[in-house]
Amino acid sequence: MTTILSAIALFLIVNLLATLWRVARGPTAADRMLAALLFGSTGVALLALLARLQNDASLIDAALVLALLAAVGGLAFAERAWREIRDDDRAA
Amino acid sequence: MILAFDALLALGLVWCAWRALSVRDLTHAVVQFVVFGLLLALAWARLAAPDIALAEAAIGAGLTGALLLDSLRASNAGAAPSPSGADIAVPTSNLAGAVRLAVWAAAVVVGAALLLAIATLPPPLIDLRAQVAGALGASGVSHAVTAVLLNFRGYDTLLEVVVLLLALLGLLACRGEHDPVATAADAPAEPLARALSRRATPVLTLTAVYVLWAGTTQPGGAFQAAALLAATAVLLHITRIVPAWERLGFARRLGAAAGVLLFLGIAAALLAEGALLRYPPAYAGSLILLIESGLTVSLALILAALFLCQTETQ
Amino acid sequence: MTALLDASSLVLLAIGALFFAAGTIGLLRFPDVYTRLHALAKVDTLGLGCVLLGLALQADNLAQALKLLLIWPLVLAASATVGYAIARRAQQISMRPWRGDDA
Amino acid sequence: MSTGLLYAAAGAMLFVLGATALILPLAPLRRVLGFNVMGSGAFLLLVGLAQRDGAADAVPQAMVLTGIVVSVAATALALAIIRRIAALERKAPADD
Repeated sequence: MTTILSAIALFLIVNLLATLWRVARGPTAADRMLAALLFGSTGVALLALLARLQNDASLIDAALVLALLAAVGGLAFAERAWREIRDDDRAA
Repeated sequence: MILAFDALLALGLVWCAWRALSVRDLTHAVVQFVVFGLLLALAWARLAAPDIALAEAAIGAGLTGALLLDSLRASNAGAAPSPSGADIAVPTSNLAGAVRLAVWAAAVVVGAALLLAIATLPPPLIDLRAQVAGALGASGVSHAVTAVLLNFRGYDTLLEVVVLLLALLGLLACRGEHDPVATAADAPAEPLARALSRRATPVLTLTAVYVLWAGTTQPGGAFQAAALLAATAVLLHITRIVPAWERLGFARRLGAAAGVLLFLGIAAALLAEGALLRYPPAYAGSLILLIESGLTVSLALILAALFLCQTETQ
Repeated sequence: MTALLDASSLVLLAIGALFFAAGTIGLLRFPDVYTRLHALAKVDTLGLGCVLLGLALQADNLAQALKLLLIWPLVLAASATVGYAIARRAQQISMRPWRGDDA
Repeated sequence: MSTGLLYAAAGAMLFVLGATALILPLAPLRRVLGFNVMGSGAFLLLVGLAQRDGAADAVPQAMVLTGIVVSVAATALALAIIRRIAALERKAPADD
């Protein structure tokens, strides 16, 4: 069981790192923010998975907190930060 | 398999930090930093530090990210960005280029030295874990991190809250007389978002109480609970249910200081008993819970004020 | 009984992971913000839901299982609201939806 | 290589990256990010090194917990200062 759970955790983190491509490419700020939101959901799943894997139930609390606050960043972005459409630069 | 997980996570951390510090666009940089915070919470989970993972989840997702995103409005406002909002400085002369090169060379040397030092570090001389485990029984709580925070090194925590109060004073001091606070007068908030934050508030508050209560026996405690409460205030503020704090009135100031005062009062009372912050074992558990409750209220107010008292730069 | 629980838990975890992958691919491949939002919603609803349900089946006690299952509706509400807010804001600042590759 | 050591190494690199961003002449907001990255690196280093033999250690964990809260307060203060500077610059744009 542990092996399978580790494999799923590994699979999810590969997913997570793949979304970094969208953060890097944009092109608009909203695209990057969507990737960050996906990061949040995957983070919740991973914390819950690690709770099982490491036998540490308090990580479920961390997942719960992350889930509760998932909206704050997204709403701060939509209500406060995102003002205009700009194709952000692609330069690294 | 889990080693591959750790390696990928560590690589992701370094990559996100590098991108956040090097990409040209500031919005991009901030989003990259928010992502970095989420990865960090996972790293703390892997390091068997659920207390920190909990705090990082609450602070990274609820406070730092929102603060930085909110500041972007200041940086991006107007067609011509102000000099302080201007983006990454491009080397304008050969000299500036040389300085950059020198700084980076120094960074590489320091980094290599640090890695070498880590690899060759001798084993520790003092075993703190055994000491903590040995004293845990008399600390009044069964969770080691809480025992360290509020009993073994209580004075550290006391002074740390004073530092937070100082940060709040500094923030209030650098508000100009005539700067309006963030009134968020522009577009009204989405009704759906308002409805969500109204319904989320009791759940968030309840979770904060649970996290505070849990702290005596398992990961949790005043810091995480306060971060949750402050994030609730931020959520309510973003959705324009709670207006910005134009001025920090007497009640809020008293609330922000109450935790320190309570902590100091108990410390002073214990001084009469013998030593600073050495709780009598019989009352230790109750005293710690009392201090933690006071700290939660004060820390939540301080952290919320750090967001809600920011001035509008529009 | 335990074997059955474990098996269904694994199936759910695998389905959840698949939805995560689908969402990630959607986020990477779809052409604009509106369509990418669509991909994101699948992850929050089905991906996370299946993973949490799968983990709840393996939980040590009922409280743990309920806590895991509590996370799901919270994320649902948050993701629906944030998705709506971002789409609305995109519309307000006149971001044009993708109409095909002719542009 | 233990988990603690791995994250300690990552923390060392984060520390160097953040410190470099703090030294270089960058936009103020970027320096705030650099400061935060530097702090996170120090925290990872602290806990990772203490746990390089694999077992959890409550003392550095407690210290880092307070450190995280202090660093968010420092970030808020820094952002307030940045906003103040921007406001002053808008009031007196002819000075430079």
